[in-house]
Amino acid sequence: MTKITSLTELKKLRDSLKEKMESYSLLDHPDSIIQVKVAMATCGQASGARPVFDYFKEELEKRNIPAMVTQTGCMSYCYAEPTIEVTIPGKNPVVFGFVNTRKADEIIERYIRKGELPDGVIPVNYETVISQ
Amino acid sequence: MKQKQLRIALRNCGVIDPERIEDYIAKDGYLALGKVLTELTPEATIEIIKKSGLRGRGGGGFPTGLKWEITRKVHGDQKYVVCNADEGDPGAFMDRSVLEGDPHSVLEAMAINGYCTGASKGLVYIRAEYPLAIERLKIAMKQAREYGFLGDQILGTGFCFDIEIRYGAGAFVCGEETALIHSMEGLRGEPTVKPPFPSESGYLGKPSNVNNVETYANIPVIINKGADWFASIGSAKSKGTKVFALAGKINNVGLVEVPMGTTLREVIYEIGGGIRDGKAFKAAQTGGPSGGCLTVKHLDIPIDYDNLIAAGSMMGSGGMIVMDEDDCMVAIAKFYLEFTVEESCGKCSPCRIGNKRLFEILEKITQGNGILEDLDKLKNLGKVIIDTSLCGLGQSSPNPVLSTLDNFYDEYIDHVTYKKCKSKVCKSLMTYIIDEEKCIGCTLCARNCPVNAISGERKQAHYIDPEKCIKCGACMEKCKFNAIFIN
Amino acid sequence: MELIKLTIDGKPVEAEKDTTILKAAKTVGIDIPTLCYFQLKDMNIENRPGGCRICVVEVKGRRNLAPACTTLVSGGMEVNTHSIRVLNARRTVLELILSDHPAECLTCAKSGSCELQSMAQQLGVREIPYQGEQSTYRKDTSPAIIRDVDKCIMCRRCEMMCNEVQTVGALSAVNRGFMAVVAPAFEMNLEKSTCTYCGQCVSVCPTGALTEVDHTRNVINALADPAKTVVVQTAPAVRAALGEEFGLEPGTLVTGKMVAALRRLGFDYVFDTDFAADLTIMEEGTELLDRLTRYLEGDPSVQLPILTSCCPGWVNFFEHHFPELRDIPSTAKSPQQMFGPIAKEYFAKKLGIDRKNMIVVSIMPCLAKKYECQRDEFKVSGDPDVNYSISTRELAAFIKLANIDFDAMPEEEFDKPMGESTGASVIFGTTGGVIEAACRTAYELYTHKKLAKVDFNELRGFESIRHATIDFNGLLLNIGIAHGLGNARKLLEDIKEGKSQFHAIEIMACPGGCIGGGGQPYHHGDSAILKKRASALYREDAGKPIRKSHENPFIISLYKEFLGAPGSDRSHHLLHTKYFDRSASVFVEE
Amino acid sequence: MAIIKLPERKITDLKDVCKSFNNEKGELINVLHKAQGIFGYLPAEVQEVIAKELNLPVAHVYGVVTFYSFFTMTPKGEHPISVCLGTACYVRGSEKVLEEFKRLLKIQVGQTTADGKFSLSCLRCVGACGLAPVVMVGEKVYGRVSPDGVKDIVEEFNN
Repeated sequence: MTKITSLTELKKLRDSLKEKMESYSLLDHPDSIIQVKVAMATCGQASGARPVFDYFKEELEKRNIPAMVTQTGCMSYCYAEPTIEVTIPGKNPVVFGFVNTRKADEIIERYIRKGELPDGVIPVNYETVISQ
Repeated sequence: MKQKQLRIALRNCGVIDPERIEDYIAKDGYLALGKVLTELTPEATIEIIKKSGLRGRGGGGFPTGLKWEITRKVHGDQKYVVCNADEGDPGAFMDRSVLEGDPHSVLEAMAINGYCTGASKGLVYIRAEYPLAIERLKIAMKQAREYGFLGDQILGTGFCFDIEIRYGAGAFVCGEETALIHSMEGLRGEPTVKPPFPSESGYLGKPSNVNNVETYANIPVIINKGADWFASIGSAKSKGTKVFALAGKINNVGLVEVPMGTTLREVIYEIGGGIRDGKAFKAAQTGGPSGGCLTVKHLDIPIDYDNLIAAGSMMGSGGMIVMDEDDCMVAIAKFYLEFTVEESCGKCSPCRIGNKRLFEILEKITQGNGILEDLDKLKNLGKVIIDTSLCGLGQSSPNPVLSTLDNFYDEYIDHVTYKKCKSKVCKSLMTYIIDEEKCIGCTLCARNCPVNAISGERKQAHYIDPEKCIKCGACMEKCKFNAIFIN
Repeated sequence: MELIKLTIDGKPVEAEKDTTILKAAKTVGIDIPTLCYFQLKDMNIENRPGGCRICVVEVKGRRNLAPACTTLVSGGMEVNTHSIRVLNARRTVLELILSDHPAECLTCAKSGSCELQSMAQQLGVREIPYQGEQSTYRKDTSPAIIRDVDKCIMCRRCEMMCNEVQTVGALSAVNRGFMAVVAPAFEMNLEKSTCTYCGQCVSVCPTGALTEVDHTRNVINALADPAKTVVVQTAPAVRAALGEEFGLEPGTLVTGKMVAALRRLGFDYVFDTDFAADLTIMEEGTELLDRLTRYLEGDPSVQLPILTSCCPGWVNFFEHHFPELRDIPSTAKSPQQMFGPIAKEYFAKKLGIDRKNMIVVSIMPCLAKKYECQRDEFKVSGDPDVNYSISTRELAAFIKLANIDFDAMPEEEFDKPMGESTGASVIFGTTGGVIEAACRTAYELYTHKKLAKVDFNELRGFESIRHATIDFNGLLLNIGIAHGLGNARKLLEDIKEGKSQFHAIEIMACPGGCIGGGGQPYHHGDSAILKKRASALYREDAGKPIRKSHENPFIISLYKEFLGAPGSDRSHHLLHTKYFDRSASVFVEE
Repeated sequence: MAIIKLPERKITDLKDVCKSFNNEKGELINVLHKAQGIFGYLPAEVQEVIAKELNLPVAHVYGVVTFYSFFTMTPKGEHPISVCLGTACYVRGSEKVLEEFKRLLKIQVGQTTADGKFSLSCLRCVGACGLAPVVMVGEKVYGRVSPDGVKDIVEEFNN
């Protein structure tokens, strides 16, 4: 890893990273891909986020669904842990609560494959500031 | 629909992978640091923070920019930037969430603070009870060093800054900044009289700027989006947003970040989804053991630093515990006092002994031995403890008692005069009674009573000897005819 | 200096910057009550944890009350020291402290000189409305000090003395909250800790939590035993302080009255430790000169500086903390322990009695002396050279117990021969005195010239570490003086690192020397009292016909008749000792 | 002073820990954390060694150890059970859960079972209030524990 030695360099890196990330969710972009984020803060892990994370990683690969499974911090729906967020290219992200491996299977089969919304969707109830 | 919540401090939590600095950079991470280092003087940066109106999120609400300015102005060969991550309020987990979800934002803000105050060293004082947060913080520090956001000659400028971690070891009082500093020095975490404030004489006697995690998490955004933007959010004297850890008898337990000035009603009903099991809202305790309770009559006051104090509570670090009709407020006050008694450092007499006496009086009341005079004692003692204690812990520890006395005096009277606990929490005040009409004399209750307090002939109504009964509730659970009730 | 204007109780006050409200108030005659606060001016000793909260005052514009002992004055401040709010808070705080304090005043060793008791009186506490659990701990008795920490009010004075002033580190605040208390590590017995028994914790404790082990009863029993000849010796510092216990001004010399009172108590012989101090000078001075001469001749086996050894707290200190330096102090016993063998091996024989039938009692300003006389090396077949050591305070209590009107006592003389002493020995009781006495003798023995001026003013004073150069007829002798073990530590560190420039160093464990000893009447933080005691000793010295130890006629005859010469075999056997490594051995591996 | 038996290897480890912090007094709390990691608890002997290495009075070390609830001088069980008594857990009934542990294991808070398997303690908020009441066994967090569920947790470690 090389050190960033100026603000310009930092901005350049930011732009390329941002572009790459955004490209995942662009419909018809060659890089577009299903994104699954698993909330893995203490609460999430305590209620079983780790096996859910592993399950998505293994199963999506097994079922030949090109996807990126990543961990993230607290989504703040503590009451509904484990929570995950699924982004299908071209669609708004969807948050699911109380996800166990059975639920994960349902999400893969019904939402990711067929685009049907199963139960357990948590409506997003906040706005997030965009930093610039 | 416009959402009630606005995430500034939590902007990256649940969004980015906290273990990947690239995710943070993609979200404009370290841009604010780059900006201040290359485009702004320390004074100009402090001016932005001052103008933004940001106040300390750890509880006290001291203007952050002013604190930075004081630290900057004090002469010192070595200064320190300290991050208070000793989140000790029971029921509060804002700081943990930020550190677990977005550790870089804190590191970036600390570096900015170092630039502003002239400090080259940062210290994060974090609870040892937060292993995951520690882990993620360590990863973040390593990555930040690799990218050159920490270390020597940051972003090609002459600014050098690095951060170390110090661990707490289970002492609530260490959230108080002078106690925290002593703890970082390897001493007992006892507070000392202020002044001198840490900004003048802090870690190792050097000027030290202490801010809490959430305060830092706001900094990069303020730099990026400007003071005016931040100051446009919130209420007249409290700017920006506040993160609350919403817990207790509420449907949607979770982290909530709302603009200052949002009402309790909005938080509880619109965001929190209302009270569990459709029960009635009774009180919300804010500020943890230092705070007080807000009741139905406070539901529509806008939540900010000043209004909470006016309502007899305080912002605290942001714990918000919701209670319903099943909670006994005397028992709640006793619960908090038990906590304070356990966590008092013991240095000053009003806190060391006074809180113990408060607790004992409350215990006496919940056991049904209270007298009216005890309520006056609670009040006088509470006021004296607030007035005379050395540090913030003692100066706020009687708040749960005084605030419940103010808002739920009737409940205290029930306990003291009528020896009744309507919420059926205080065991000593309960009597289990068998309804003669309903009892068929099956003897099941008598057979299950661990202390043989139930007598009666088969097929005849049974009787519970109140002298013997230990109020375990086993009989009531076993009775198939709902013949046993609590009076 | 910047002057700050404020008002206290409506009175305009001008105070220097960085002055506390407490001190500023004192300048206009307002005495704010304090409990944990403790100060010895001029010695840089101050305890202000701001913990007891008795001294709270109301400052206009401030949300809560401010502790006067730690709050600094600021411009325009309006302070009220006795508003209703303050009085109520102050009394409530005291009631709280009392609610966690055993109400044992009637039987407490500290009754009558307890600061908590006086505070309750002063604030008019008539009942303790807040009753509840009291924190209780194990009582701990050591050879010199009793810890009854149920009575501890967490003023932290002892902790400050033990750690910051004495750097002994035997005590620390332990536990927290309601169970917080000051204790040795693992709440072990003091005896097992690194405690030196200097007694400074006792001398500053405001309550009965730390007191001395009282040996008065043993003394009474000995006096009542017709088979025993009971001999008493009185240390120099006692006579300068004993009067305070009888309402006399600090610094009143009560030597004659004390002797008379001791006789009335029934002691068979009333002798003076001062005589033994003269003896100490002979032995220690000779040792110094011997070491010095050999050193100057280039003998590589000789180490300098030589350190005095008459203070048992100090001896305990280097045995615990600097055992590697234990060859450096003089091997001369302390005056108390020189007196013992002379009494039991010389005087008893003269009287024709067995040493076992002689009981030697010492009156000491010191608590470490209680331990010193119990050390094994100071016993012959189990019989201690000095049987009991009682403190100045115990003696006062004993005198009162025996219905003696102290004030009405005539001035009487010590018995002979061991009551004969010089001015040199009297000043042993204050810091700098031992080395001055040694210089008087060493100068004359070394130069064979008469001292033109007996007073060495350059060695006197209260500064914590002092040094002076004395001209021994061309030989410039560098003298160091430290009082308080923390100051001693600094000099020892220098010696350890080979940086010390001194030929000889006097060390006294207690601030001020023996006059500020752990067994003296409580000075309650008033350093003026210590100064008055010191000047009393210098006064007695100045008034003595003989002021140099080697001129003491009994000393001269004792050497002629019994000991031979200073440093002789018999002197070595009776008057010298050795030191031990008492540092904590940490562990034995499995 | 006390004659103490500690495994030599662990003592060496402990001294190395002190050295890794440059034997600095100010690092006492960090050293104690590591020492508790090595020994499982902080017996008097360990504190003596640390005091010596950091050149501190042992009373001071003990004063620090007894101040912080994280440090313990009694060995914990193989599976230390901590019941959260934070406010969120409290209002959701963690006291009853604690009572059930006491009943089932026949020990009080701060004690260890005779077989050394379990020890019981309380803690104040692990910050997982969404899962209240919370119980920790070692590093593992159990959420939404009911008194009935206590038996299962104990069983899990009993086999």
